[in-house]
Amino acid sequence: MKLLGLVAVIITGSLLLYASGDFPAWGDANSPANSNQQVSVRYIQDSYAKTKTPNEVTAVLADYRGFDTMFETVVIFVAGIAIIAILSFLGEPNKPRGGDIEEHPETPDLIIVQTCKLVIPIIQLFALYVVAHGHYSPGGGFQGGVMFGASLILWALACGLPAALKRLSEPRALVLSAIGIIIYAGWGFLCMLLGGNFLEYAFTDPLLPEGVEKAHSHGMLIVEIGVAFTVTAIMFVIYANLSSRGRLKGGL
Amino acid sequence: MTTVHSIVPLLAFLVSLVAVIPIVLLGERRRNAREAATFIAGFIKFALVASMVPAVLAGKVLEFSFIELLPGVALEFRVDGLGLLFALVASSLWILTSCYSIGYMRGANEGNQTRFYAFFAVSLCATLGVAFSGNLLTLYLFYEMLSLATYPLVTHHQDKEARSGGRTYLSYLLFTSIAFALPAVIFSYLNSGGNMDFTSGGFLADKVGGGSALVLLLLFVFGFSKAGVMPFHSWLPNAMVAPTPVSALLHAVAVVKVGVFCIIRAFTGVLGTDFLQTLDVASVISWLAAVTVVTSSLIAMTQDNLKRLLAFSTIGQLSYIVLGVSLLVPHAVQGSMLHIPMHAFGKITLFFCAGAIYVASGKKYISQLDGLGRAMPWTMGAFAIGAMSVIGLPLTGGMLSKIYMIWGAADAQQHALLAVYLVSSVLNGVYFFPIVYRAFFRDPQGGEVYDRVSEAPLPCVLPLAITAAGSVLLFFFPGLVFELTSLMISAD
Amino acid sequence: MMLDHAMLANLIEDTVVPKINFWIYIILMMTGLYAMISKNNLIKKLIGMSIFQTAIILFYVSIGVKSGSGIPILGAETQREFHEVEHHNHEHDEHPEEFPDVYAYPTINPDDYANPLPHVLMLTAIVVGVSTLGLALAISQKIYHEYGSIEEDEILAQIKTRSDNDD
Amino acid sequence: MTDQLPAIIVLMPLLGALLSVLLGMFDRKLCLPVALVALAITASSAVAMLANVLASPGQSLSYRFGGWDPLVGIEYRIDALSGLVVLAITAVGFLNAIYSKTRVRDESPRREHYFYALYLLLVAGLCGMVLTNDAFNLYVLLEICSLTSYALIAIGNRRAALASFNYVIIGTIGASFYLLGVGYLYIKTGALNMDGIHAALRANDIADSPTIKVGFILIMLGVWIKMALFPLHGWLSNAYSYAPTTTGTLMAPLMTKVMVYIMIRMMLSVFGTEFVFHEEFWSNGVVWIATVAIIAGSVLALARSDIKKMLTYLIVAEVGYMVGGAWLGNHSGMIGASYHILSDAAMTFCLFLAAGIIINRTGEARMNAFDGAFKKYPLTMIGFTVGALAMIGLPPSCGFFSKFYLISGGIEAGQWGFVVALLFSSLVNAVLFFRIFERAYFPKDLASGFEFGGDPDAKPDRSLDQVPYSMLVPMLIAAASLLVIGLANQTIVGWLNTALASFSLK
Repeated sequence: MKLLGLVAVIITGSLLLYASGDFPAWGDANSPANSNQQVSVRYIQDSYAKTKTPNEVTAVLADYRGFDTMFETVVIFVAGIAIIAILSFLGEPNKPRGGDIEEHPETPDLIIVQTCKLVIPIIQLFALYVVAHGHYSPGGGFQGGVMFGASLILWALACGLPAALKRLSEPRALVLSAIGIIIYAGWGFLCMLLGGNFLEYAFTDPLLPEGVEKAHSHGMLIVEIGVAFTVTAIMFVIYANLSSRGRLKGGL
Repeated sequence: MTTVHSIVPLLAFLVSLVAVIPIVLLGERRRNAREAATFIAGFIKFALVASMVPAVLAGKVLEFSFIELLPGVALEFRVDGLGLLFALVASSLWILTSCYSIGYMRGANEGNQTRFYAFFAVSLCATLGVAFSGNLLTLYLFYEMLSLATYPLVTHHQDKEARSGGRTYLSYLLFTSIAFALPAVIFSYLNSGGNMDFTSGGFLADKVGGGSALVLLLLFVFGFSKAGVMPFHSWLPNAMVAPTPVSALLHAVAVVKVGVFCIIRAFTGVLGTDFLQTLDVASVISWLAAVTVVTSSLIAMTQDNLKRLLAFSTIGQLSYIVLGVSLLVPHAVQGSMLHIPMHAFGKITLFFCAGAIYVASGKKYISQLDGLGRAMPWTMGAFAIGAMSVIGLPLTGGMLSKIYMIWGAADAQQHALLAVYLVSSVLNGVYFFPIVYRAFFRDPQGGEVYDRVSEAPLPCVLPLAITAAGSVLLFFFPGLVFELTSLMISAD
Repeated sequence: MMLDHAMLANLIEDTVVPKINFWIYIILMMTGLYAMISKNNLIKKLIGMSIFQTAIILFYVSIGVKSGSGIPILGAETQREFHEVEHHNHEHDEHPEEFPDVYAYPTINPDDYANPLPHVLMLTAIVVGVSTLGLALAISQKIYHEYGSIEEDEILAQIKTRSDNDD
Repeated sequence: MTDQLPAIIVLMPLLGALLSVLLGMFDRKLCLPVALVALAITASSAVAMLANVLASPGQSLSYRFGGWDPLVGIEYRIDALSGLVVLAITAVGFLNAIYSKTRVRDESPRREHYFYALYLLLVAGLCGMVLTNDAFNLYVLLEICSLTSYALIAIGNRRAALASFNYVIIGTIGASFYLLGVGYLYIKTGALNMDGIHAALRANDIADSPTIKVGFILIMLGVWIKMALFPLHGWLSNAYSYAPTTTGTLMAPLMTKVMVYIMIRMMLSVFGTEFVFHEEFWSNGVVWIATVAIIAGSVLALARSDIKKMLTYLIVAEVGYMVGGAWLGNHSGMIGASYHILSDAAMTFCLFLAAGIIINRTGEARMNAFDGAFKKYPLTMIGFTVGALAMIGLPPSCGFFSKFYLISGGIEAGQWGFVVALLFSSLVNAVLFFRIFERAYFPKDLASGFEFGGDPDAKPDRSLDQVPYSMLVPMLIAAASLLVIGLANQTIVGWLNTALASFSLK
């Protein structure tokens, strides 16, 4: 196996090195990728005029290539349900999962709990800001969602998994994640119903009458919120399942 | 020659396929009704085939094509003289074999009779498909269908012997058809510019060189190994594990004749005899066939199992046909075509007799037959007639075809091959006459007395008497057969 | 010798330095690939997988770099210019007599902003990487549950003895 | 609404997956109906879309997500080939969902809603991969398919976990190579839309640059890993044979075939024939690899006594057919490869369904499951026989015609090794399947045999093979489709011709 690995590495590596001699230098503004008038430059020059979103990354992510991003959210969702499907009932297919919290974990440390109680609201508030302000500064649904999920994970770390699951149980988390995708795909579907193509936000102008460009901006905000829902819920689900081998009790 | 669009070929083809449904539904519990269904289908089929005779004799070609399978190649039925002749033989003998099967299968108390009749019908359907196919692809399709449909028949007993026999049977037939015939089909298609329709001059005529033509011929002759040209012959003796009606109809008539029929088509319809004559490559095939003729006759002489002897005899007779057609001269080709019905009637008689002997006395070996002629005079009499026909003696149809083939060999200035015909006829006599002699003129071995043994049941004896009579009648009234084959020759 | 050193330095300067990003991604990627193929421990394989995927992310992101450019978010100044033009054009639509001209939007110099597309693509790749890793960890937990080990050779030995017993 | 069909085809399974998870929390019996409705809508949309494409021959439909220009947005592009492949995917997905009714309940109890959600997302991902015209979107959908299939395999029996883990590792390498290859194209062209890349390749005249060449190699390697081209096939056999029954029956017919489609798409639409077949040395080399794959797959299949494993090695051989056909570089070969995508999907589907029934009924995974099967399971064996004969390549099944085109292409290109390999694999398949037929036809104990001459009224219990209709009917439909695809091959090839006409193939 070691030899095979070495051979594969040498062959691939030399192939890649061979090609990299042909690459444009680092930071070359005139490389084809950076100077393609039809793609890259167009994003930079047009996106604000067309979507009223200063953050070009958000504009490309949620609007130009919004369809990709929807499936990105679906990837997260898949990971969540896949992990549950694999780990649930592992070895004990007939017992109910979680729920029966017979075991009483040690009482959590007072200082830790109180600190978490102080910190978590701030984390969550900042997470909401990151989601909402993704149009103007680095951020967006994924980043905000991960932060929000992290706050829940922090609570689980501090007080034990059951305590965190009381706040957000696994079924509710799944519903939340599904709602996130439904918001995203539903907004795209609404565009279809209003006569456009899927995710063609311009057609939602009648609902939010502030101009076609603003409709793009609003559409992006809505789908980012959907993304945040899904990411929050699934991050927590992944943690809950992996840390307890699918039993949803005990945990780390 | 005019082409007429007609649905009759399709109907004739479908009859036996449709008959499978009532056969399976009626099943073992209503076996009389089941066999009645077989009979009805047989008669309808024969009537449909026969109804095409006047039109074909009038110089018409009946055609029916439906789905286009490849560009320019449809699933196509096309009835010409040769195809009709073959179809007539197969469908008429199916009726007789059905009758014989009833006697044999019930007499020998065989199991799974419903399956037997069902697959028999399917096999006949495939045989007619081959006979009527209008292009090479359709021919190949039904050729493969026949291989598969006959497998359950060959292995009918489902015992160890049947399994190994069936294995040899299918592996030979499928191997050769996929490894040799399929490339030949594709090669023909590519070289003909997207056409596979059999034409009287051959659709590949003037389109390939001598080397390619020879390779194609070899691929066809070995690929259609149902014709049993050595070295791909040993499936046939192995297939004799089948119940005798199967051996009779399929391995004396349908399956093996499909093999030679395909080879005749390859010579006449694909490459064209005229074109081959300009190339001077067919003699390779002639010699292959000649070797098979002589070798198989010599092997037959050493056999004690009656059915195996008949199998080797069949291999030799099939190669007569291949040899005849590879001579490329009109008389020889016509002789080959004539030999299909002539040999069919003779050989099926012999098989029927072998089966009747087995049903009546349980005997399988030649050495046991001493004095049996006195107990079973009808059977052994028919056997004698069948043997005469296969040898090619006067008063039987076999003589006519053999004379044509010999005439052709003389035409073609192939004196060595002419000698092969003559020598092998002598050899045929050498292995057939002792049997007849034993049966009629020797006393039963070890003082065995045939007081319990009498003729086989009537359904067995009647068909063999009819086929024996047929062999004789073909000698006296060969008109129809001649006319149908002449159509093919004059068309050239 | 001095000359050789100079040549070597030149060589490095010419080939390696301008493409240092590509060299690093290749080294990282090959490290990951080697670990994925050769390591016996399943978790080590997964660590290799993460390195492997991260190397590709590095590669993509470094495509979009332009020397001298900033992050791809329009500055407040540019936004205001846009707004002014828009405001003016809006007035033009309402009162064409008073505002006869239609202003064009200011042209953005593409060299001022990094290429946004690789960032977008890599956001997706990161998400995929996280999901794959999570799923793979779940699968390795199942493997541990079934075999009591995460060493590949031990698991294979177990499978072998079990299937021997089956036969 | 008809112009929205491409989006609906991908969105319906997605919606179904969400509903399956949500409703499954209340009543898991609702999952299957939801899945069936979603897949039925998808399949009928696929039919309607194909009809739309065929209505304007020679033109492809374009669907722009978000209404953006294809170069900056994401575009779906549908021609006759992708329309047909999508139809095959959705039809297999729908039939297999019916088949899964009892299987999922028994094999993955209390997880049906997750199973169906993953199942539907896999179908959505496969459809999307075929439809998309964006190289990066293809990667995202490829990962959707990968993740769902890792999970669908991993919820199988205890051996499945390790098989799935290996698949994760190998699959990630494959997908990452693809991603890297796309990056190489992007660095030189700055575009992600397939047509955009192609146009930039031609306009900038950079086809000879090492980057593009290596990018091509990386993409091909990635795709080959994913389609299990020999010698990159190691993961396939265990993954498919230890997976739950209905996972195997969904993935075996579709995954490799879709990857072949992607390969053809990359070769024709992105790089273009002049680039791909420029160096005869390399394209011949690939044909030789395919030749080896065919022979190796056949021989390996012959050596297996486990039914499912045997079938999975046949897939390896069939992949060789398609890769070889596509790389022959002529029109017949390409037609053969693309027609074989459809016919092989149908054949593999039929065989896996029938084998699944037999394994399920007998509880045996090895060949002896087939002992006496003709008598015990006549209808199942009819389906299996049809599938096997198609695999061998007997007319008029679809297997014959795809082989016909491939062999024609091989002869035209003078690739005799490939032609011989095709014939050889036909023969091996014949041996392989007749070994099974023999078992199925002859009684287990040859000495005693079946009870002959016994009471003719004592019929075996033939309540349709004692198999639920939900398994039997899809299998028989699949078997019938083999003949339909075969007999209608002229029509299908005609459609494929319109799709391939725009690419300059010899």
